Amino acid sequence: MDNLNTYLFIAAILFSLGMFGVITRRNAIAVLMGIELILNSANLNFLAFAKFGGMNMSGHIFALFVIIMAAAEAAVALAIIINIYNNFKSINVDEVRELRQ
Amino acid sequence: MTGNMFIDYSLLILFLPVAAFTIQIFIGKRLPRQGDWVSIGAVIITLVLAIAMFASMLLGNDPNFSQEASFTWLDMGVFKIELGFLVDNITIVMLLVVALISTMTHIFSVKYMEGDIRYSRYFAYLGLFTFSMNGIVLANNLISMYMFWELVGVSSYLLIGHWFEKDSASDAAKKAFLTNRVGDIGFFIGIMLIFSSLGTFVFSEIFDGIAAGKLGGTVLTFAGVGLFLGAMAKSSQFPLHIWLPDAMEGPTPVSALMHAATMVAAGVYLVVRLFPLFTPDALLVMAYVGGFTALFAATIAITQNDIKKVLAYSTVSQLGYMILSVGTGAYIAGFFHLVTHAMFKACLFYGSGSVIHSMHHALHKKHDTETDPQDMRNMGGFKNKMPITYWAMLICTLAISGVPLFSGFLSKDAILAGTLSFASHNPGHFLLPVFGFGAAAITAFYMFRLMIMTFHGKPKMPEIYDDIHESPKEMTFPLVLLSTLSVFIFYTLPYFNPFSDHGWFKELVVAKDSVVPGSETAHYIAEGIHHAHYPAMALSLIVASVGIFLSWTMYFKKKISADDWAEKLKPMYNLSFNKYFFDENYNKYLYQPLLKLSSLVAYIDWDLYDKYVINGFGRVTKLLSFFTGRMDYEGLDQTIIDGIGRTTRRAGGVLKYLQTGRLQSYLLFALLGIILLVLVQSF
Amino acid sequence: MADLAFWMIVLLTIGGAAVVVLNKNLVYSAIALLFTFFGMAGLYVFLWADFLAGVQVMIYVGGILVLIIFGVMLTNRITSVNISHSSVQRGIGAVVVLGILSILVIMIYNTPWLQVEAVEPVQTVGKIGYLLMMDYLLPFEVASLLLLAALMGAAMLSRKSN
Amino acid sequence: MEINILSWIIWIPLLGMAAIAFVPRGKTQLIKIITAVATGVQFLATLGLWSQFDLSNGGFQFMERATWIPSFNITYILGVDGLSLPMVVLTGLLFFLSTFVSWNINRAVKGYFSLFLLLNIGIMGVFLSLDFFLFYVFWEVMLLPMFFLIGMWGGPQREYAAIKFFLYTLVGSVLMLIAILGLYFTCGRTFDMLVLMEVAPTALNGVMWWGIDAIKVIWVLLFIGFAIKVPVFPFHTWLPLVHVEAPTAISVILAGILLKLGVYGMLRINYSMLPGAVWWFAGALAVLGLINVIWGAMCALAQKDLKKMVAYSSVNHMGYLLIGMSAVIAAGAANGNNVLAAQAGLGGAVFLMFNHGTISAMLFILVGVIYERAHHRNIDGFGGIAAQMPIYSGIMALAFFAGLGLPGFSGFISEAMCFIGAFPVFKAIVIASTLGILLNAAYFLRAYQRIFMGSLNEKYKDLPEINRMELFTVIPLAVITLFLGIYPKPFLDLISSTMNVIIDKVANIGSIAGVF
Amino acid sequence: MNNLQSLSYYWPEIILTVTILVAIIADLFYSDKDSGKTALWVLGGLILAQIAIYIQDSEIVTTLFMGNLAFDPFASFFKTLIVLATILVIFISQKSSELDGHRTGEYYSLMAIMVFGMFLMASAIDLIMLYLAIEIVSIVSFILAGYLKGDLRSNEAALKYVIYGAFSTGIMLFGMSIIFGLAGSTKFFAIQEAMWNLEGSAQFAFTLAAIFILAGFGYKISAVPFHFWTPDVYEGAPTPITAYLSVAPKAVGFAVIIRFFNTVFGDSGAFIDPSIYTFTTIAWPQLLAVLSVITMTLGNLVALQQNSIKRMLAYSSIAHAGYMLMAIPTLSSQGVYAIMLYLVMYLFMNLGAFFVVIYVKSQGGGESFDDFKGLGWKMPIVGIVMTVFMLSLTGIPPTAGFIGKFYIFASVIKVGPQMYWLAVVGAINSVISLYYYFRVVKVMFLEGEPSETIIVPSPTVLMILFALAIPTVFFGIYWAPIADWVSRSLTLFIKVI
Repeated sequence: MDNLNTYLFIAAILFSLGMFGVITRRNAIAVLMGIELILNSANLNFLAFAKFGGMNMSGHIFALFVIIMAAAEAAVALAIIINIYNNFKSINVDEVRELRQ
Repeated sequence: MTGNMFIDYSLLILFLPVAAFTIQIFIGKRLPRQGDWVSIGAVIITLVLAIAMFASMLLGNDPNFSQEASFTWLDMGVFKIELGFLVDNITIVMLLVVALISTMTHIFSVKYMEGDIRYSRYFAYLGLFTFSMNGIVLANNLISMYMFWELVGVSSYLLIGHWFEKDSASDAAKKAFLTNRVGDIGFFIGIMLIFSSLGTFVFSEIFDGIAAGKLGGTVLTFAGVGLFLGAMAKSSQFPLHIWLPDAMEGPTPVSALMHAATMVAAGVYLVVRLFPLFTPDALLVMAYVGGFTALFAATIAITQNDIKKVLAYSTVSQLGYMILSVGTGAYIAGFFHLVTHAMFKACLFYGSGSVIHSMHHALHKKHDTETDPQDMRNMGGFKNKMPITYWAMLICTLAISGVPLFSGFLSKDAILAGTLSFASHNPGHFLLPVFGFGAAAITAFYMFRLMIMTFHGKPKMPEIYDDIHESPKEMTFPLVLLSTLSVFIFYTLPYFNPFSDHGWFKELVVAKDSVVPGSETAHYIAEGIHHAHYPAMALSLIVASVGIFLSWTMYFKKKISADDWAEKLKPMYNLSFNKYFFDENYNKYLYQPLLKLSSLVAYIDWDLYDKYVINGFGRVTKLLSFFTGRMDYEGLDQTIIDGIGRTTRRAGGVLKYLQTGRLQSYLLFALLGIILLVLVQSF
Repeated sequence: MADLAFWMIVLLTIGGAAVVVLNKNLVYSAIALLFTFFGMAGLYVFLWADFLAGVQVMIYVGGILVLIIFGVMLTNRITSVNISHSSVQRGIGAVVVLGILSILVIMIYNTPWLQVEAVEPVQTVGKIGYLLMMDYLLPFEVASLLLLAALMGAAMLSRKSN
Repeated sequence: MEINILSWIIWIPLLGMAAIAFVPRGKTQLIKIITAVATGVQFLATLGLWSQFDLSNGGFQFMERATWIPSFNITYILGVDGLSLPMVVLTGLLFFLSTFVSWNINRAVKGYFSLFLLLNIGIMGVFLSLDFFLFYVFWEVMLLPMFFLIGMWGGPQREYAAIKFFLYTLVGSVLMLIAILGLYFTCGRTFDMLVLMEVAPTALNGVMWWGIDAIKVIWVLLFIGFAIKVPVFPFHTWLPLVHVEAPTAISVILAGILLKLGVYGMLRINYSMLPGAVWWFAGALAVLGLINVIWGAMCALAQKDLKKMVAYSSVNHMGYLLIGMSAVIAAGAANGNNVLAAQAGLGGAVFLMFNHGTISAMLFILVGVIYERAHHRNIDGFGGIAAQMPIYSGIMALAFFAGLGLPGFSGFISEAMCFIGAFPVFKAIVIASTLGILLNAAYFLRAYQRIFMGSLNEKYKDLPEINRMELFTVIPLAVITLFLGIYPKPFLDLISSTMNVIIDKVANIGSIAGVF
Repeated sequence: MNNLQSLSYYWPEIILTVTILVAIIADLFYSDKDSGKTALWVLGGLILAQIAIYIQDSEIVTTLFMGNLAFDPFASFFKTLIVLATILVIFISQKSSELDGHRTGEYYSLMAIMVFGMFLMASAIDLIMLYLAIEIVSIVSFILAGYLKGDLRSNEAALKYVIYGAFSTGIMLFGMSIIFGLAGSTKFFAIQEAMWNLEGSAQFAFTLAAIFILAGFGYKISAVPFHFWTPDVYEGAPTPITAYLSVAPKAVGFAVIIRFFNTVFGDSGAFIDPSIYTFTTIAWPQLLAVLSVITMTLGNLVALQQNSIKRMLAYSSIAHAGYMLMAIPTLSSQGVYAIMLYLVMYLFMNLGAFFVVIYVKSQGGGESFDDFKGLGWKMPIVGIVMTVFMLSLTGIPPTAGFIGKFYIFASVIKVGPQMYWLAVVGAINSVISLYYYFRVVKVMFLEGEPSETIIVPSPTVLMILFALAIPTVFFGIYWAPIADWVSRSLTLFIKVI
């Protein structure tokens, strides 16, 4: 249980699930959730490597900044999504198709 | 000026006509009388100069007389071309002939072309024609000969096409030029073959080179045949003879000039000039071509009704003689015939011109534009109306038929003797004399047919008969002069033997040995001719008599119906009448296919190659771009993608889900890209 | 016991994540995400990252998730009970994602990771604080600018008209 | 005495452009006069250059050097030799005359003449630059004005023609750019052509790229670049289209000079820098020449549009030129040091460059004259014009005869020299291509007959005769054609030293096995 | 250098930070109408920052803030480039009709923040720093792309951008975590050292990580297959922002690629031994070469299809990224040199092209090819200038674009025959690009008729036009100053002690 690969596998699965969400969900907010999963999986990696790499605190710092960044990004993304909703009355990604020739 | 009388005179002779040409082209129209006096004056001066040269040649009496002068035309270091003159006895005689005929033509044309809309231009072109021919005559090298050779072609093009409003005239002009170009190709290849081996264009150096063995064998034969191809086209030898009869579309004086002295003579002159370099094989080709042409053209002439066509084919036939004689080695005889033929053929053409002129006026008076003024079937009985023309033409007809006392007899006899001698040395080539004598008989026949149909019998068109008049003296003067010159005496002086060509000509114009190793010497050939002289004479007299007699009985006495015979020999008559369908076949098998091929090539080039291959690059790019655009922007078709996931779907939802351009497809692609990159990198 | 807890947490995390991406109802997804985030925090604890576990709960659960749920609510009429959000290209998506996953798994198996034995620190806050003030002072400061930008942007975008 | 005449020659038109920029749009006459003055002065300068030129020197004269981008070894080098001088003079002349050919342009005059002068700069620059980079820059500078001049003042399909021309030539020039860079890096990092001419022939010895001699690769890349301009057979289809669509003056420039740039490039670069590969490619060159001759002539024979026919005749004539160029290997030891043939061939090719410049310019001007009056160029749509326009038809006949290689006109000598030169090396090809002599005549005479002979087409019985301005543009060309046709020595003296330098280069490099 | 010492080398960024704060505060005092005046503050700050960069631009090469940033001429070069681009875009924005009716204070403030982020990107040598910098630039880009709140297309652009951006950086982040796992450090040089000692079996992980990271970088420079966002975002975003995105972030994107790949995979930017790249069995050069070929070909092919000039320019910017990528596999200083030079040239010509589009739109035209019909007759000056830009983008001498391409090709060909195919593909792509670039010229001049009235742009517009066009031509003729500048800047910080 407590070895590096376990965590890495968990992270990989989360990453893949996040990917899957991003690729398949039609709702922009759901896509955003997928992205959060991806970021979390990376964080898990960082922390796992930090622990098994001899308590390397750089990983912690990295994870910290990722979390900060994720918050900022989520804020902006949601602002955009809500703005879109106000304009399109839909936030299905594939229906936002003004830009098609 | 070089200080050498011959060269200086030659220069003047060469450039006076072209000066006249230049004046005529630019200001001719604005001069009084449209400037015809400029041209006439120029050629008369050349005639005087030519006579002067001729006189000094006679006085000098040197058979090996030769003068050369040249200048550097271009120089790139090693590659250097020098152009120059070669004046020897052949040149001088030929210059005189050209100057004489040219002068006569100019004079004759004054009346004949009176009132023509392009009168001054006509004279200009005559000047150009004379210039070009003089250039050929004077050339001492292949390059300038080739250049003037082509200029002759152009001049003929311009003159044949003088009445270009007529389609037939412009066609004929084009045909003449193009047919000549075919020959030019051969000529040029010949030049290249010689030059690539010997590095020179100058005749004397070429002869030296061949004598030294630098060039010989098959290559030389090919070179010779190439050069001869040029001569074939110019001298209208079979199968390149087709242009000449059509060239009758030009004004008749032009025909006279062309047939007697300039254009067609050039070919013969070329082979005479270059005789020493022809290999026996090349000569044999010449002999056969010439011989066959002589006979073949004669058979056509029999059935023609157009007076000028008859004369045209007769020219072809006579040229065949000349070539034949060169081929058999008796090239001086050929040259001799060239000179005599120039006189009487020019005269015959002037005569026919005179007749046509008169017919034309008569028809014009009756406002008859339907009737062909050149058709002999509309003539007859003109003897009384046009006595000078008649007598002049009669003399010339006798000359061409090879009747003793006239020049033609001497030259033709020499040729036939040469042929006979050649055949006796090479019995395998017995056909050559057969061609010769056969043609001689037929010549006599059709020439008398022409005379009788035109001048004897009853007028076929009595309504215009009264308006037929003798031509003005500008036109009769050349007739008289040239018919006079068709008498033997002018060629045998200082001797008076009408049966022997022994005279100044034979003494001054002598054959040179061939420089090709293994060829017979001039002396050997001359001996042969000498021996064959009397049998040939006898034979030729017989065949000429037979021809004349047949003609006499058929057309004058009408003992034998020509029509009956034509009926009886219908297929042959048709062949002859239609000139063996040469034009038709050339048109059908050469010209039209060429045009079709060119259309095809153009089609391939423009509508296939450019449209599909070249633009194809563009189109493929666009197509690619289209697909890339779709792939890139819209992702794989959603049906395919969705099809993998869900095979069934409610119909109503289909449209909704088929919407494309969604962001996630891009993301998917990016992921796929990553996978691909990983895979590529790992393996 | 610890094992059991660990695996429970793993199950919670991955199961939550699976629900997030697979569930048809957006609200359920959001709630599933909550479990995942909690699970992650748990895993962080197992990874001796106590401070980050706290941060995870605070920021992700307290901040981001709330934000997301707000988003869900704001962009759908509250009354519509079933806020469904269908998926697209699931088939090919699954294939691709499985491809990625297998590549990752292969990679993880085959790689000799850098491993150094270490003892569990009492707490990590001090170390992190030190690093933030020393080695990562600049990123720390820069992060403030990032947040400023996000703040401005979000405010600008959500402002009513101009 | 530093007057930098070459720079002046190149940049005089720039002064003209600057002057035009300040002229109000409406004053079209003034714009035209400025252009005429600029090109006239330039032409006089080229004549001055000629008068000062040392004939015995086969190298470069009037050299100018200035640093430009030292970090990449790019230098501003100009110079003129016996190969470029005739082309420079021809360029000066044709631009001067074309100004008058363009006199009736009245749409966006300012733009037209500005671009016209820009084109002039590009062309002069190519002929005079001795730095490869500079050469390439000038080479490309020509494209833009051509694009506009065709595209804005051309015929109905002008847009298509303009873009096609641009694309076609750009393909060539980008390949050329790669070759230039290849040379740069393999020959000691220099663009200086003089240095490259010294270094390149041997520097690439033994260098193999993907199992092919590097020299061949570079040679072919350069060749394609130039061949498109010439145009050599598979790359020729832009020419008819562009000619048909281009305004008269531009056709004149295009046929008169632009096509020669390709040949010039081959001689200046392919021959002088990579003489070894000439051996390898000469056979192919001759074959391409043959194809050009026959294909061009056949296509010309089938054309209905007079201008297109003339355009194809250019393809045809360029074939002779290529054949002449291939003769240069005759001078090598493998061919028995036949310097004679090499001189004939190369001299003929360069002479033909010039002659085709004058003759085709004449032809295009004359085609423009009739188009100006009848508003079409359909060969079958005329008939009997000679009666109506005797002077015009006379000059046209002259031009046609010059075009079909009639002795007495300069074209003949050069074509004959090409043939004579190549004959010892490529007998069969030369013999086959002499067929062109016939086809040449066939298409010219056919066109002449259809247009000028026969009975006068009633539609054109009021066709005005060629006017003085038009005569003024044609007569100098006709005089040159005639003069050089009668006495070519001055021209060949001009080029022979330089030709011998090139021949020596090729001859001394020894042979590489040929493609054929 | 420690944090305190570093401050003295940090003036440009400090000035920028101050500028940002001043701008934000100043904006508070402006009414909606005057909000645009914030631009003046930002401009002032940028100019000051540039002066600081110039003063600092010395031979000193060091690291700042405990090895987070590199201080080297290379970074200064890109900073200068960014400042230049930003100043130009600020001017361009003044003329954009799209921003009319929007409060633009934040617009300029955000732009300043983006500049700050890009400064950091250009000099970051720590993964954390780099990640943060990229995120700053990304987030600001998202906001700016969606700046036209009421405009559907702008909204959509922002949404697509944010999803794609987050996705790409997510992948990149995952890659970084793997690198961290392999190297145990976030510092480039430490990573490089670790990579040198990597076991063979770890190479797969390394490859994977590198590719994941490449996804993040590739997204910034819009290289295939991470380019999908480009057309939509470029088309939807306000045109000045499109212009900006196509120039500045792309430039720093290249800076990051160059620095990261040279430092981590190469000999840390010393360019001594290109073979170092191959210390793993990974065929990086070939991979990047193929990517560059696909990128430029795809960009060009799709650009052919477009009916909107703005969209065409978007795809063409993908193609240009492809051209520049060509030089990376050369693994040489020449390659980097060529890219840097190209970026300078590209800055002017691309901004110029976009500015013309903006100007035409503001004059009541549109962005499609049809809207440009006969433009050369109506506005000859604009038409001529646009022609210059198109020529330059095609790469025809004597324009700056040619010089850029010339150096790229030269660097590729210098490598030797194994790279010739790349040059040939690049060359053919240039030809393809001619077609669509000259379609613009064609519709401007070849279509339409001479018009009686001629519109001459206002002096400020003319000034901007010439400010962009004159360098485009001038640097095509005499680019020695640029070349010198680039070669002086071609010094990367090499090795930490």
